[in-house]
Amino acid sequence: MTSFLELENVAKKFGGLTAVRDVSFTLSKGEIVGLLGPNGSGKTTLLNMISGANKVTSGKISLNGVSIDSLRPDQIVNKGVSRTFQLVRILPSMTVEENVICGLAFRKMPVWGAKAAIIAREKLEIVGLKDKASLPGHSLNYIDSKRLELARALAADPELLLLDEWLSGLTPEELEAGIELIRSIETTGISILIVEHIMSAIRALCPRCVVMNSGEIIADGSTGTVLQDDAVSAAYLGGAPCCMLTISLCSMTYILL
Amino acid sequence: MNDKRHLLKKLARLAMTSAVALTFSGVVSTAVLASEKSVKIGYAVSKTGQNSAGAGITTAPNYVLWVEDINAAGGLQLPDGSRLPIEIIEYDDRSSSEEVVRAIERLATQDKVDFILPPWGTGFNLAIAPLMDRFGYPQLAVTAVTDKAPEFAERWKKSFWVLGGGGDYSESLADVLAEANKSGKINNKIAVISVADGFGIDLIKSARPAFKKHGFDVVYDKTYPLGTSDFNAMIAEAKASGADSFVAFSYPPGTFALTKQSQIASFNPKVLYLGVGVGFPVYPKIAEGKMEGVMSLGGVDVNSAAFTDYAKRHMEVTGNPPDYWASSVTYASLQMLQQAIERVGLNRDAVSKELSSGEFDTILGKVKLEDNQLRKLWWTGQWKNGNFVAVAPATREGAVSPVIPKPAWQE
Amino acid sequence: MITGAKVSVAIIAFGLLALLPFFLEAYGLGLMIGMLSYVALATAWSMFSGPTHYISLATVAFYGVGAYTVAVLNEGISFPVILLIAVLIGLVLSLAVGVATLRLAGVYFVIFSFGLAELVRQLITWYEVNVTGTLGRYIFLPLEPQDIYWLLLGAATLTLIIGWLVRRSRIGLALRVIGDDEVIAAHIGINLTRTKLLLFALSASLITLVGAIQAPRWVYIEPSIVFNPTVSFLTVIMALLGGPHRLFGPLFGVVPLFLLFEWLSANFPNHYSIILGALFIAIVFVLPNGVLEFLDRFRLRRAKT
Amino acid sequence: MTSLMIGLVLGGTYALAALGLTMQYGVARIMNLAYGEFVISAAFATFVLFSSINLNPLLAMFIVAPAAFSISYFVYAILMAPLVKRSKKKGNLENDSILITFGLLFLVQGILLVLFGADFASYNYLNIPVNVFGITIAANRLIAFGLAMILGLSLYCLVAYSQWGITLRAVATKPENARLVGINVDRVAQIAFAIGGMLAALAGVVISMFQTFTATSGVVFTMKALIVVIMGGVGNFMGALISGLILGLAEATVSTYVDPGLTLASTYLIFLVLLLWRPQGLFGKGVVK
Repeated sequence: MTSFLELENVAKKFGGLTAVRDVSFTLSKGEIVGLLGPNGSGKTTLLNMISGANKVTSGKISLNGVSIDSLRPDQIVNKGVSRTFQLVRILPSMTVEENVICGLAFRKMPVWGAKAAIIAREKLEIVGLKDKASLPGHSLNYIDSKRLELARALAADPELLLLDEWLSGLTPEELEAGIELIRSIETTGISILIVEHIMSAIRALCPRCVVMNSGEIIADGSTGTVLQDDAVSAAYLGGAPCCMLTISLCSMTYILL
Repeated sequence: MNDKRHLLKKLARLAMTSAVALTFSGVVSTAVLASEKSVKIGYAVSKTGQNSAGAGITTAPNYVLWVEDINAAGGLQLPDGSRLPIEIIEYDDRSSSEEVVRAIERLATQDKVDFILPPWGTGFNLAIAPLMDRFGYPQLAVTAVTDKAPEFAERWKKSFWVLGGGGDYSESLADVLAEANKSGKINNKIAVISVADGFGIDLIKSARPAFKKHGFDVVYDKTYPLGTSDFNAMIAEAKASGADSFVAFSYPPGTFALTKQSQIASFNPKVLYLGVGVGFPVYPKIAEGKMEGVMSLGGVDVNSAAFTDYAKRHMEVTGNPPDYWASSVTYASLQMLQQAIERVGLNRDAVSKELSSGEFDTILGKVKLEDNQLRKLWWTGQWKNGNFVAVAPATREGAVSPVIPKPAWQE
Repeated sequence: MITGAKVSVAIIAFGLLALLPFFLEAYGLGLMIGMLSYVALATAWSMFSGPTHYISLATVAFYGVGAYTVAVLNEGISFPVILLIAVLIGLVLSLAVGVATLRLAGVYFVIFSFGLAELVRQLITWYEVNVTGTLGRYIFLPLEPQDIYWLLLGAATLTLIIGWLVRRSRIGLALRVIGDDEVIAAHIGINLTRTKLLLFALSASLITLVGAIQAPRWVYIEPSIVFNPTVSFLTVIMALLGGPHRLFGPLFGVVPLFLLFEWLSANFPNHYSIILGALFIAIVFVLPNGVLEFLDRFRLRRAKT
Repeated sequence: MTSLMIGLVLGGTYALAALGLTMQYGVARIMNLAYGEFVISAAFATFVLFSSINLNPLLAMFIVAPAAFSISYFVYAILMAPLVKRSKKKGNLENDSILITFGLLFLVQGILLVLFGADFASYNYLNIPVNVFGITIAANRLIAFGLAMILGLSLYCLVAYSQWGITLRAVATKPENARLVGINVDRVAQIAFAIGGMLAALAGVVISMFQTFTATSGVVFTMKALIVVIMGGVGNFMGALISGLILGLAEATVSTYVDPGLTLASTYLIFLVLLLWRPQGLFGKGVVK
């Protein structure tokens, strides 16, 4: 099987600190994969390297057999990769619709003018924001912001979608709807890489998942198997309260970095 | 002390004027002085910005003094013997070319003043020259030193250039130095620095051939940017160059810094010639009274009663003494205007004609313009016994022979 | 959005302004010249600095280069050609500068741009003194004030039209995204450097043009005259006060401020600075963010309908 | 050797002039465009004290500095505090402070112009040669250099090692977080601004001893100070000290060995190159994109 996204021995150092070391994995066309691991394990850094926000220190990233590791984020978007952010990013001075139009206007095959407005409405309909199209971006609540971010990412017409904890922080009902939404996107043939903490969501969405710890991949396989792996439990799932503690500790180190 | 009282007076005046200004807004400037019959005279000078120091020393105080003198005498005299008071309209050009141009347009077409006095600075006088010409106003450009004066006087027939050109000053200096060299007082080496602006370049450009013509060897010749405040490196180089004469075509802040820094460095060339600022009243204080022998542009004939009287009145009216170079020339140019009006009336064309052909009795003595330029000027001066006296042209009456070598600073 | 009525209003306004020299006296014309030049400067400045929030103090660097080009070339070449050359020089200079500087952000860019203006001034001075041996240059071009007025009116109109086109174009949108969030901008496919560079160069070329048009008015030119940093400061203040995010925002800053400056220097030549300073402080307090906030509110209301 | 000494002494003056601004901009986050006017006001105050009651400028420092502290304290309370409050929502303190201090610049300059006119002010104090390693230097310039060193180093130590320094650094780097750990950020900023004003005044007193000044020469100091501050890294006293010295050395070297005409150009060139190489300044830690 030809791989769609391919990472070979990718590493990232920030000064003296190694955030990601020697990571290799592949993702096939149309596949949806979960990327797990405690905070600080290097997931977001990995996502940043795929999307071009961070440059790799060593190793190779290729998409459809073409190397993308030296490209700028905007060039990578034009290769068909788009993403959402861990901390939601909306263009506050623009309306909801304009936010999506921005996603359309700068992609590989840009859409502009009246046609863009129509497509923007379609994308907003997919995420359920059609009624709020003309509200200013900064007036949306948390879940709607997340939806808008997804709509904007979809507007770029991606082949690969990178979701960085897109489902976290939602109420159970919202989570349910969110999972449905991602599933519906997957059926359109877009490959998806999801960074997520919420196990139920990963189980529901991803047949396969990759687990990272301290910048390395410690497991890669079918979700059911991986989540029973001892190393994974030890690193990550060591009891719920403890897990919370780890997460908060890790978040702190992350912020300090 | 006088200084302090002056300050207090200014403070009180500030408080009062701002109060009045804020309550009555725009009407003040005209309403107070407006009368049925008056001669309207307008000018724009730099009250703020980079040119304000120069304008505030040489130009503005003389305008104030002149108006005060005339109004105290009952006004400007006309050919029929009647007198009209002067009404002044003044603007701040904020040291910007665009502003000065617009201010002149305003004075000519909006305020319709009878005469316009020139702004401060070579650049600004040139900027307004075409306008003055178009509107038919005579322009007595004082604080404009340019070698192109003959050309400009030709181009704009009503423009008058009364402070000479760079070449006049540098050639005069070269003559003074050549004389000293001939009598064995100084060697034939000169170190020279110049400020990188129109004035400094004008002077250095004409000085190089002039020095060469008299057989001088310019051993150090550098130009420094406007705004330089530290001259220690240049002084060290000049000192090491072996030249007996040190010439700096500098502007006041540079002149002052050079003075202080050469004192510290015990830099005692036999001839020390510095640029604008040596003739300023503040200079003796800067040199801590040790200015004896320092040379510069301009100079005055201290034995002239007209000048001493003028200096006294300048002190009384404006609170400061005049400078020893362009101040008295500025005042003299105003006297020329005044006498021209007295002879031919308020017709601007007639006044222009009179200015270019008539002879006038001023604080500089009797003067007559040649091709719209004042040539009877003092080109080189030197501090001697507490006065900045004229030393060249040496042939002119009132000239003092220069002290060379200059006494050392530490004495 | 853009209606026929608006276009005709704009054309009529332009026509009336173009006829103005036939009715105005020299002073009125001079006033309009000064005002138009700042309209063009502030609008051109806002074209780049408004959406990106990069406060540039390099205005006078380009303005001065424009004026200097005219001073150097004014003999023997026809004025329109000189203007074209000036714009090209401004373009090349701004591209070179932009490549180097646009990765700086915030106050670093502010100071850098100021330093740039001073550097250009110092280098030109040094070059003139040491290579050409002259410093002051004279411009004797047969241009009447009304010619300069019409040229400036053209430049201001051109700036507004370009500003309007940019706003409607993808580049305008890209700049707004950059101003809002550079990270998003990069991740939706905007080439940050190229976009900023393009607009910086466009804005700088227009500023150069304004400097070149105005130069013949001064007859005599030297670096300390044409590289007067006040021009940069005033441009920033006027644009910020009017609101650099809107096409006509700078206009609302320029007209009142320009008239205010004029009125102050005419009526209070000795207390100009004090009153100006006090007024300035008052404006910042009374009109928080200047006319800008008002315009933002206006836009919000329009967005709702 | 001569140019080295000349450069160091000159650089000391630059550093001295920049210390206050690094405090005001680095800690209080006020981009004070009227900074140079504070320097000049202090110079005029010293000038008046010296020429009217013949007060020794070194003693005048003890009057001028506290006065500058309290004036700056009130300026902050009246002009800046409302802006800081307002900007918490909008985050545009930088723009607002540029605008308002621009107004302040004109206001102060206007008052100085009315009080003292446009004339050059200058007096002489301690303009006596001192021999340092065989090179003569003016005593008043040595004082400037010494004061820059003492103030710069002690501020650096204070910020680096004292409790108060930690508070300052917290306010400077992360005002939001500093608030969370119970620091009264507004008050610290106000005091920092006032100290900055005091440092500006100290610079003004010393500089007035050897440099001619006018009511309008403040801008020059603001610009030099800004360059030094940015070069050294905002809020870093050691950085300000070192970059001041670098600029002084560069000017003296270029003036001696290259061409005096290029001294100012070299200043800006060094500044621009340094900014491109290290956008956060020589010693800045902030990450700039």
